[in-house]
Amino acid sequence: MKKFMLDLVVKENKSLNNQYSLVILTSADPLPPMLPGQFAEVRVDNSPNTFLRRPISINFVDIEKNELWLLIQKVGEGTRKLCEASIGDSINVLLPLGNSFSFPANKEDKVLLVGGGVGIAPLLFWGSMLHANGYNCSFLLGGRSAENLLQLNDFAAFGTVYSTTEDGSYGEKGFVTQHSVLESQDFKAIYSCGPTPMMKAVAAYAGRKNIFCEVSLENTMACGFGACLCCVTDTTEGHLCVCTDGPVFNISKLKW
Amino acid sequence: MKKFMLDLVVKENKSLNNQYSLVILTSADPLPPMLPGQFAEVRVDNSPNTFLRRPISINFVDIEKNELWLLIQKVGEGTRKLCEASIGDSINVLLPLGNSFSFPANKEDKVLLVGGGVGIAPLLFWGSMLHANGYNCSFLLGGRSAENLLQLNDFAAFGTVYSTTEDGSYGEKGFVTQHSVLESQDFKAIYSCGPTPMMKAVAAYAGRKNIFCEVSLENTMACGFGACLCCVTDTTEGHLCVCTDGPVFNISKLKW
Amino acid sequence: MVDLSIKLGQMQLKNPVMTASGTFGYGVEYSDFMDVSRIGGIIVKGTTLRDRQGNPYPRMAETPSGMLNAVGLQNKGVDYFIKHIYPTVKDINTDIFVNVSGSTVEDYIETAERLNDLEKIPGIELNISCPNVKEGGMAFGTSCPSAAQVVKSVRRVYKKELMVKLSPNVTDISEIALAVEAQGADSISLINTLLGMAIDAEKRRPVLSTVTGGLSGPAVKPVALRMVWQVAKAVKIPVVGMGGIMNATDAIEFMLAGASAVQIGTANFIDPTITAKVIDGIEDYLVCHKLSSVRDLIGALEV
Amino acid sequence: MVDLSIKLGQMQLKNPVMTASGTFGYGVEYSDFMDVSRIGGIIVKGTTLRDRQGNPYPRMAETPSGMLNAVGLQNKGVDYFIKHIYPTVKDINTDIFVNVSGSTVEDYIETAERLNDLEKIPGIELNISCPNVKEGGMAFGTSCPSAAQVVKSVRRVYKKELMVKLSPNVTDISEIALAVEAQGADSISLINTLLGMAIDAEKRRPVLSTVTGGLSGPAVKPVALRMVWQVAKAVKIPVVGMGGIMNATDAIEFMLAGASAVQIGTANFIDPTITAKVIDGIEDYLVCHKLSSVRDLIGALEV
Ligand SMILES: Cc1cc2nc3c(=O)[nH]c(=O)nc-3n(C[C@H](O)[C@H](O)[C@H](O)COP(=O)(O)OP(=O)(O)OC[C@H]3O[C@@H](n4cnc5c(N)ncnc54)[C@H](O)[C@@H]3O)c2cc1C
Ligand SMILES: Cc1cc2nc3c(=O)[nH]c(=O)nc-3n(C[C@H](O)[C@H](O)[C@H](O)COP(=O)(O)OP(=O)(O)OC[C@H]3O[C@@H](n4cnc5c(N)ncnc54)[C@H](O)[C@@H]3O)c2cc1C
Ligand SMILES: Cc1cc2nc3c(=O)[nH]c(=O)nc-3n(C[C@H](O)[C@H](O)[C@H](O)COP(=O)(O)O)c2cc1C
Ligand SMILES: Cc1cc2nc3c(=O)[nH]c(=O)nc-3n(C[C@H](O)[C@H](O)[C@H](O)COP(=O)(O)O)c2cc1C
Ligand code: FES
Ligand code: FES
Repeated sequence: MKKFMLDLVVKENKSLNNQYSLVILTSADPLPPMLPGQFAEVRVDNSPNTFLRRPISINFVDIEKNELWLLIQKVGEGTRKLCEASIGDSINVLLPLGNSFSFPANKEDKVLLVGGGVGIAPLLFWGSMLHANGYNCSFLLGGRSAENLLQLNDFAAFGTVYSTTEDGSYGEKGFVTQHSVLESQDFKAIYSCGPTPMMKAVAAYAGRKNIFCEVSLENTMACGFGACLCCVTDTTEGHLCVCTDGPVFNISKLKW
Repeated sequence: MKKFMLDLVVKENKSLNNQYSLVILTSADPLPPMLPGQFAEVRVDNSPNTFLRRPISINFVDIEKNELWLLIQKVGEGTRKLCEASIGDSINVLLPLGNSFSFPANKEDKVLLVGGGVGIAPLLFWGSMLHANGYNCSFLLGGRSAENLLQLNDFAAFGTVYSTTEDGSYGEKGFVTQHSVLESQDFKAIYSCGPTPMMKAVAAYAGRKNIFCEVSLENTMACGFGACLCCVTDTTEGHLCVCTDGPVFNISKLKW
Repeated sequence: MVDLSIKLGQMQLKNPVMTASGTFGYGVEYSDFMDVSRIGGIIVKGTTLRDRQGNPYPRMAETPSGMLNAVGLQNKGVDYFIKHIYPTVKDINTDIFVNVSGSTVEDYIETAERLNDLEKIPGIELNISCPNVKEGGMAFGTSCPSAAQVVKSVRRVYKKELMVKLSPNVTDISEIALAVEAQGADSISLINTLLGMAIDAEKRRPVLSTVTGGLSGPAVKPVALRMVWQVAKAVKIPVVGMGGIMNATDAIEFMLAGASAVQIGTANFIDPTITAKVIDGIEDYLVCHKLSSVRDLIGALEV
Repeated sequence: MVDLSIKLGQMQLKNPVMTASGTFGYGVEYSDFMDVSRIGGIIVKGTTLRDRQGNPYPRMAETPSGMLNAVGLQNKGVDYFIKHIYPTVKDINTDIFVNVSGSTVEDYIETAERLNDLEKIPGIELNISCPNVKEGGMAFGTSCPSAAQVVKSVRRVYKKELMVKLSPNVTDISEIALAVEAQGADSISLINTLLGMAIDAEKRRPVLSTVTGGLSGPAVKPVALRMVWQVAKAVKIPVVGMGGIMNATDAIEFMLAGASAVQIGTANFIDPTITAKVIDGIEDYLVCHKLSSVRDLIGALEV
């Protein structure tokens, strides 16, 4: 897919709580085609300690409204600045970057999308596309506590939402891999994005049950489009770049 | 004088024209004592290419209103950011730094303050103090064209204002040192701040006429308070720091 | 119209703006963003005799105004390059150099030899300065005898433009430059990355898998500029300057210091169209300063 | 309560945060802003046998995340220090070190000798690494024999804590560190500034009167951290780390890399109270990580 460098405009910036914001970008021109699982490299201006761009997943694309959603967690200066963006600000992005999730083998397959924390970001877009294509999908979203469960209503539009919190403040108490739905239902494909320990647990579960499973990895990135070779992950095919060969990997390829 | 590091608050920010802004700072506490000729070292936040603080003259202090005025010309990223400050922003400053102008020998002496471009900044405060102390002072302000003549009304409150522009768009045409008032009146003390060539011309004039003359120098500064020895100027006493031994120097000390 | 072309040994480049090895892939990675044939010259990723997996993850750390990398010359080897990559890059309408690395002198010789016959590869850049590999690499570039030895051996077998890339991690870089010039290098490029380190204070661990890595970006620009100035004063062959160039002004500074051309590295990650902007910016500068040729800038610093 | 004290040779400092020579004047310049006696140790401005005017203006250039300086050891000479400055600084309730520079070995010896008897000066920092003077200075610090010679000669006459400050402008810094240790240095501090250069592209002239100058600030931190790590692995005497420390996390990184103490330089210009903040920040870190002594951080990097 052709990649672009674009100056997008902040249309809305919704603070979800003190940790997360949803930044909605738009443009005078139609946004380029993007796929679920892909990400953008975002330049953070006026941020002295943010030398490199920051990779941020495509959270959702609203083609009708010509909107690109970014769901951002404040972890450092770069993400904090992005969460402080004002309506009308111009934000420079490279996009769409990386590969995307692959559709399940059969339309009838029950599909589960498992997200943790801000890792749910790409799953909303993927869920919307699975739903639009007639797949039967459910979401299993986990977080430390209720405030880390995000966009529950948005997800609900595309399938059933299950959730866990470590402190039990919402949904079932525990980790996503302990949720009862994993026992009660028979999923044929699992897609996951979130903290690495969570994805490893999901991958272990899927591996055990022999379920098709893709995970979306993070890595430290300098470029985001395959030029620097800084973002490798070890795979059965050797070192592959998370930014071009991923971020989405089938777990069978990973040395987990 | 005791120096302070303070977080001041932007009370007003008046764009004088596309090159200059007047930034008025205040504080919940009374501002510390400051003298004309002194300056502040201003930290510029959110400015990736502004590693060091920026020296900015004390343009005016309004004790009643607890206001500190900074007159700023946009020449690079740091000054541009300062000119873009929003009301309510916090700006960290070190102040008051440097020495100050010295009073003329006699109350009856006619005094002239000669400024060029943004170099008029410290002269407003000095003019106000001379006026308050009963001195008879005049101002001779120069600039490339009318838009470089600033705060004319403010100056007028403290004495007669003469001016020159290089293109003749306001006042007499030419350089400050060509202004007719220098011939028609007999000044006993001259204070000058502005571009170095202008100050050198003023100093030459004063030297020729044997008039008491102080100039306020610029220099590249790293600290602003005598710790780094980066800001020296060559004087009859050897290398002196502009930030502590100056910025105000009697021309008899300079090797001009 | 101003003349942007410059000479590099026997070659003529259409403009002095090249891309630095390891930061521009094989050029094609950037073709969505810009017309890469505008670039004066592309130095492709460091290439070795045999394929290398490079270093383990993590390989990158952001630092103040710069970054550390510890890629470790990951590449598929020179034969793979010739068979599978060369056919796709050879049609880019600019001069393409291969950056050659090795663990032994024999590696360098053999790799260079195999590149001799590639019609559209007018030269190689001999990397005797990579800080991210255990053997060879930087070691060759940090002493005069070993630098001289590699260059001498490769010069014997390699017929085209031989650019030698120096390491900044030395006491006296002009000494190395002179040694390399004496052995027949056609031009000298510098600087490669400065050896640096990053630590995660919370985890009390190095950030990079290799503990140390190579520092690049604007943080190193003052050091790079100084070294280019020193080397350009010392040698007669053309110098290609790099290290932290982010815009046309930076590039011009390197040329004033004595560089005949420049390479842009890390800046490509932040703005993948930066090379085009730098070329335009140099042109604007020449027009504004009423200079007819970019060659008028080379070493034009008034000291 | 956590224990912040550290040992430096025969000395004990109340905390590991010192100020770097040439950036903290004589301490008194900062007393309006903070209680300077909180600092672990103050290294005063570079002092030479005779008074020096330093280099002409301009002496400073801002660079990405750093600055270049070319002060050139402006100072009034050791006798003036003893007569006029020492009496005012000796009552600061912290350990004060004099940074000693020279153009010849004899200069170093004589300056050190005169400082021997100052009761409230427990040690000197031998600066064999100043890049901003024409003779001596850095030259001593860039070869093992000359570094060894200065240290040996000064060690013979100077009885108290002898800290030797190394230049980063070398191929192999641990080699120099070992040479200096062998001659009886009590501790080693590093890094001094990296030699760099800045150019004004519009004027086509160097920014600094001396063309090149010394680079400091966060830009150099990755290089400094790497060198501290290398030196701490090589020598047995304590290492004092510096280069670009801007906050407590940076300071902790240097200690994890092997430094027993740190010095803060350029950061003082941006925040004249930074040393106090770094001391507090280290204390918070220790509390948060349940460590009872700051000495637990020294070399605690898990590689
Ligand atoms: C493909 C991809 C997609 C991503 N999508 C999103 C998203 O949709 N929303 C979102 O909020 N974040 C996302 N991230 C993570 C995001 O890129 C980082 O949080 C961001 O770069 C941190 O920048 P900062 O300046 O705020 O923090 P920094 O100051 O750079 O770092 C703060 C802390 O975060 C850690 N950190 C920095 N970068 C990463 C990283 N890439 N992975 C893990 N930890 C890191 C640092 O080690 C440090 O401890 C994604 C990352 C990748 C690789
Ligand atoms: C004692 C003193 C008082 C000052 N008072 C004022 C004031 O009241 N109002 C005001 O607008 N400015 C004042 N200045 C000048 C002001 O400090 C500089 O304009 C500012 O530092 C530039 O910062 P910048 O980031 O905008 O530009 P930069 O990007 O740092 O520089 C832009 C251009 O300006 C030049 N420049 C930078 N610093 C200086 C300097 N100190 N002198 C001359 N040229 C410089 C650079 O060489 C460059 O060409 C004063 C300077 C001093 C030393
Ligand atoms: C990610 C990365 C990979 C690099 N790989 C190589 C390489 O393979 N061969 C080489 O000679 N230099 C390599 N370099 C060094 C650059 O070519 C260049 O010398 C250095 O980055 C300084 O320039 P810059 O500051 O513009 O990036 C690499 C640099 C980076 C950042
Ligand atoms: C303005 C300035 C003056 C300096 N003068 C000296 C000096 O006289 N003697 C010395 O050993 N180091 C001197 N240095 C080097 C510092 O002590 C320190 O080694 C260096 O700046 C790196 O630390 P930093 O990045 O924290 O500043 C000076 C540095 C600066 C910025
Ligand atoms: S981030 Fe550069 S190759 Fe992946
Ligand atoms: S600016 Fe540091 S001494 Fe004047």
